[in-house]
Amino acid sequence: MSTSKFGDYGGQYVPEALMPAIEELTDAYERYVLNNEDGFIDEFRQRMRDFGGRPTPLQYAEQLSARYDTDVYLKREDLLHGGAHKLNNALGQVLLAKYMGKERIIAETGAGQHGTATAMAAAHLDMPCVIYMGETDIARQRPNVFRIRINGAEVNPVTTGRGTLKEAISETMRDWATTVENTHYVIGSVVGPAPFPSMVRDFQALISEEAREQIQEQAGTLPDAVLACAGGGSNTMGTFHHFVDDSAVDLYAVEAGGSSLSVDEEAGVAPNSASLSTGEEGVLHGARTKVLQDTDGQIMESHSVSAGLDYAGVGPELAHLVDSGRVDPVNVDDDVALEAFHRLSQDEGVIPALETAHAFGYLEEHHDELGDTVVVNVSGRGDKDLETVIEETMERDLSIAPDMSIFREVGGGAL
Amino acid sequence: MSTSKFGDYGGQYVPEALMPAIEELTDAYERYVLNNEDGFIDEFRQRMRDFGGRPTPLQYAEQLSARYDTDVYLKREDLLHGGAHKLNNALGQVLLAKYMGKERIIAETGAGQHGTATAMAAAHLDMPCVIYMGETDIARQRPNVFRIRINGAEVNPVTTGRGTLKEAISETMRDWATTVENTHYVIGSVVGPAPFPSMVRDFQALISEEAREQIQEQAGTLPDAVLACAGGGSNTMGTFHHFVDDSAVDLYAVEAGGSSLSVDEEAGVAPNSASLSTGEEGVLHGARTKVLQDTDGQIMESHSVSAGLDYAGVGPELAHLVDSGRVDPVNVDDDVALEAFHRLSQDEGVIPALETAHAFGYLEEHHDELGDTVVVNVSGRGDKDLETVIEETMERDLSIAPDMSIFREVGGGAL
Amino acid sequence: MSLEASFADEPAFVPYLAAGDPDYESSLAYVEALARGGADAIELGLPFSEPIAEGSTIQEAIVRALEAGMTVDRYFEFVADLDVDVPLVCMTYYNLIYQYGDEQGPRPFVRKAAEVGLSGFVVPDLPAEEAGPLRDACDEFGLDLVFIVAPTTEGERLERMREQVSGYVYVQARLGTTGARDEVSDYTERSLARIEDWDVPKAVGFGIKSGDHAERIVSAGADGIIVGSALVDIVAEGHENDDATEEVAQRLEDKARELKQGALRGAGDRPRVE
Amino acid sequence: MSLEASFADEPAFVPYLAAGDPDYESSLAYVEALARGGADAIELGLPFSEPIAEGSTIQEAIVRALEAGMTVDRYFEFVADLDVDVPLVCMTYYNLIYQYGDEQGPRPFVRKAAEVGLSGFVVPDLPAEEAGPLRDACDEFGLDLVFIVAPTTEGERLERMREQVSGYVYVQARLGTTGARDEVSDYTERSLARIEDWDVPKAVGFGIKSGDHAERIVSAGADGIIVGSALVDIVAEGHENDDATEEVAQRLEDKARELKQGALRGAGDRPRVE
Ligand SMILES: Cc1ncc(COP(=O)(O)O)c(C=O)c1O
Ligand SMILES: Cc1ncc(COP(=O)(O)O)c(C=O)c1O
Repeated sequence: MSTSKFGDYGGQYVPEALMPAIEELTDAYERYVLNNEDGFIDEFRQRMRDFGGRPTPLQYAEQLSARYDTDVYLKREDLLHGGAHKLNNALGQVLLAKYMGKERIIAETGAGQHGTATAMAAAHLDMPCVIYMGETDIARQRPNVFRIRINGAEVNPVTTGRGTLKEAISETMRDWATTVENTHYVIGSVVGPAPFPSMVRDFQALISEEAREQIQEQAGTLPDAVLACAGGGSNTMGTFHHFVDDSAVDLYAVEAGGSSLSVDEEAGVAPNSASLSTGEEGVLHGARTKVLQDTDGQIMESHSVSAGLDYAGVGPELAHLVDSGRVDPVNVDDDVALEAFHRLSQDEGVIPALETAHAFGYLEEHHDELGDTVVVNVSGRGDKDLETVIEETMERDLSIAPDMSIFREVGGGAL
Repeated sequence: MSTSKFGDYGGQYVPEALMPAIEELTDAYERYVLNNEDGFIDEFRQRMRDFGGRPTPLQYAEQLSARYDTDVYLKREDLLHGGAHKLNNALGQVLLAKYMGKERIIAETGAGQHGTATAMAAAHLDMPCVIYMGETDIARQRPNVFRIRINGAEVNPVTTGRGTLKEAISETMRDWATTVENTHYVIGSVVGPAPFPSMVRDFQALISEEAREQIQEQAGTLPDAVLACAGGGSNTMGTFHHFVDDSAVDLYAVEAGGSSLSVDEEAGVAPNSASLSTGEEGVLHGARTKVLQDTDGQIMESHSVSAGLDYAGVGPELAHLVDSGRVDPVNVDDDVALEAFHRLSQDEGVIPALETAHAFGYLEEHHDELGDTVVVNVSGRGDKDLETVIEETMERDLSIAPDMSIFREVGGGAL
Repeated sequence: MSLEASFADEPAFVPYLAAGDPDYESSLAYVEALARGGADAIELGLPFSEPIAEGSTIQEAIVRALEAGMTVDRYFEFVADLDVDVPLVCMTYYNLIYQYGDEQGPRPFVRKAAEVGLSGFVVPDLPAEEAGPLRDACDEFGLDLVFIVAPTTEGERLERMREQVSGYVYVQARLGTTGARDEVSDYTERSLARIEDWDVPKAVGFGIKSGDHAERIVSAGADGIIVGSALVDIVAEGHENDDATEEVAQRLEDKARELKQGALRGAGDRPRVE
Repeated sequence: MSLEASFADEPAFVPYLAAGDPDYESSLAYVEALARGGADAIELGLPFSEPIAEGSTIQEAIVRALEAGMTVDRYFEFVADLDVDVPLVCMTYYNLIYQYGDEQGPRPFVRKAAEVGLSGFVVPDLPAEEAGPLRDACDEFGLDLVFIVAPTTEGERLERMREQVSGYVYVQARLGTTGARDEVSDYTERSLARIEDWDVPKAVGFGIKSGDHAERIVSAGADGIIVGSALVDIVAEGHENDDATEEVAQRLEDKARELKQGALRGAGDRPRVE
């Protein structure tokens, strides 16, 4: 099927019990999403406008532009309801589930952003919703767990393994295998079996649809480069999609370099999440793609200071665009991302998600190679990352970071 | 001066040292804001669009509309950059300060929302910024203090008195009295000496300017009622302003009824912040207005579950509109606000600020008196209130609240 | 002995264990105990880090085995070290098969599997649509490729499996993942009816716990039963309680016998097809 | 004795204390000590909950007085209880004046103030533009209304104050709020020059700490000095250290004498205007 493969990547490597659901979804995707049957896409766009806050602005970044002597534009997905691009996908899928007559929504979440977006979309569309989340992540992502529960969704703690995203995905697939008949699984990025990678990309492509128009209106030209951070790759594909055919526009997928690009085979740990830059072809979570794995093919534990990039795979379409030379896979390490976080906050008054900060870290390091006009996707806001950033910043003693001794002065807490 | 009084309310009750600054500001207000000199208003609107995310949507609330058999529309100021209407004012004033040639920004903050918005605006416009905040508030509003610091602004802890908003306002006025020549004081609501109440209203009036157009486009009619919560009254005046001349549109300012409308004269405490409903004419922070005070004229300590409504005064124009019968002053207590918080989160997938929740509490209790079409301003998002809501909800054992035992199950924290 | 032959004379009992759970030596003993207990073929799990088709019982067995050092190479040694007389089926996920050796694709893995004496494969995340290369390699080295038919598998998909399946067909008795359940699922008979005319043996799995349960499944028409979680539970319990390996092995052997006897009873209840 | 008369013969020393700080009885003793030390008039603060024009020193004095139970009624009692021979000026914020009594506006407060023997008012948050009603009431009951001239006060605003001021004019020596500072502000001479031809006495305040400091201010042309924070500091320290009231009173008296002497020395340095 045309929407299921990207070169050799993609496919549907799932247990047989899920295949009918996948086929049903493929059919629904083609009818509603691709052919706007029953006005699905119209309703999706209208809800993204009224409930989600689209279009998001494309903002000229004055301080950064001056700093780099390059026109830098920010695509402000951080202003979307929920605080990240995640809602584009979550709302699209929950609405599709409604059109398909499903009665229940399940989703996995790691850092909690996708869980939050899905819970919001499900509340908005009045669908019961269960979010699977590793117990380790539950303990360290309290605010997002609160938000999910407050939106009325269940949080199902996953206690197997290390209790993080990988286990949560597996657990959600298990639920789905048992409940396929009435349940839709809202996957959180452009990963998983077909048609998820294409479908999630289409929902996220609102980003580049708007950005491409906005930049031409504001700058009078297409950009020389477009940057987006890449975890699973949904904000990335969403930001790139409508520029893919503009061959003069360079596309940079900025991955998490973590603390190092090297790998500890023995421990099964990659201290990064740079699947595009360093991963090998493999099969993970239903798709063939680039994967962080050991020589046996066991999936590595990935690492990044930003929880949302911390994933050992990546969307198959992105892997294909990298192999075909259309997308440049690049990465920056934790330190550079943290510095970029502070820089954007102080210079532009926009506190980015730590995921997003990676794209700005790359901008800082390579601005002179990017051309005259650059668009960077601000995939989310950083409110969720404040505690992490403070901790990680203090450990590193970064000079750019604001001093937090205010809390010592007033004796109000641990810092 | 025409912009300085609203009936008997308003005026400029400030120390002599501030009068020249107030006169300079009045002049700048008339030139730049009222007469768009040097294109000030054009630049303000453009920045509110590109940086702030305006226009914000007017969303038809399906579940609430069904529940109340009334068309309920949400004006989504929670989607504004920073998460509340506060940026309209903060950006307007910081930009004005720039036009005035000021080199430094100061502001007070209580819950931290106005401090955050001001810090963001100051970072965006590259102005040094100092936020005064009581030390008690610093300790209980950690995330907002983080945000302010991360945006590069100083936080100046106020240790006098009880270390809350009142003291922070006084302290900021003191700083201003010392530094008037190069400093602008960005006051956080439609309060303070003229021209602040008019100026802040004009910046916030973007809300009703948009909402009035949007409701006519979407509902084909003006609303029967417009609701907004009222602390100082800036989101209130912003939401009402362009409807004031539409005499068929009822305007409801929903105040915090706290735990009770009665007053403990002895302790100097009003367990509410319902200045419009129960306050008496008095002079506070530079203006004559309705004030919570004892018979001597000492200002009461106000109380509300929502920190942002917790203020003993209110904007003089709003006091005047109440006296003249144009605005209905109403209130709901803490319990009703908390329930409304959960209802909007679960039914619409919009987690409101606790301040905002008061307006929805009134809607729940009086929907059958409000007519067929109602606009409610969602003044901010509730991310900042999660911990408070959980605590207050557990104390009250509200049946509408989601159960948070998830944290007990995984043993991840205090709850 | 070929896989299909295991089903020839009487209903086959096909147990599953994860190789190396909870450690290499004990695991050898456990698998051998199952053979003694009457296994006609054994599905031997090669642990993969993301076992998306497994329920929590088997998932945890896989975690134990990985933590105890199981790798692909050790797995092949394990198979070579095993002293059993029944066909062994490698149950694993496609990525491990795909990555093995220098050559792209599944061929090196299958060659090696043939070398160490494995008889076939079950690969739960490899749908018939993607199975071509593995099928070809199996043909080249004379191994079987088992497919799982779910309660929801129908039409064209069923056809594609029928074309490729060999050894036996794994009939999933209910929706969901592996894991022992109390109720017999309603789907068994319907699923069996749907593939009635296939000429491979039909083994039913997912959720079989007891001899009685096995009896009912076989009397419903299955040519064999596949039992995983109920056996893994015994391994897990023994591990938790620090029980001696021989004791646990004995329990497994007893359980195997119970299940095999149940299957045999079930066969008595119905006319044999041949 | 009228306020203006206090400045007649020699440079006046006008101290400030918050009434009731840290408690009613001690505060009476402290105010009386200032009179003994040479005060020519006394600014007696009536504590208001939002003292926006005060620095932290006086703000904290106000908090102490309020916590010790000071109210408007107690303040009037306090004035009546005081055994001093110099004019007393009520320094407070407009809301307390405005709220007093049943009648709207400042009249009841002024009447009562006249009754208990106060001589005038300083109201830091009442600009000349809003002062009409209070000025009228003061005229009616024969009290003075002091205005504060800031370093930044000019032109039309200066004129409006000149029209309304009586008793003395309070010349704010520097920008900002009350509070003791080390440096003499640059603004004193310029501010005095600006109001040279006013016919009320000019008292300079904000930041005067010592006799030497007082001397310099007077030699720069002031008719009197106003000292607040430096005295409140003595009260605060005594309160913190739990010192006996008499001891603290003695310190205040000594400080008052030092300041008055400084002012007198300053007058010797320059030709008297009359
Ligand atoms: C703000 C933000 N950006 C980026 C990502 C990475 O996901 P993706 O690569 O699918 O956009 C996440 C994931 O949580 C996120 O929260
Ligand atoms: C979300 C929100 N709404 C309302 C208010 C109350 O302020 P105002 O009455 O000035 O709109 C605040 C103040 O912090 C706020 O944060």
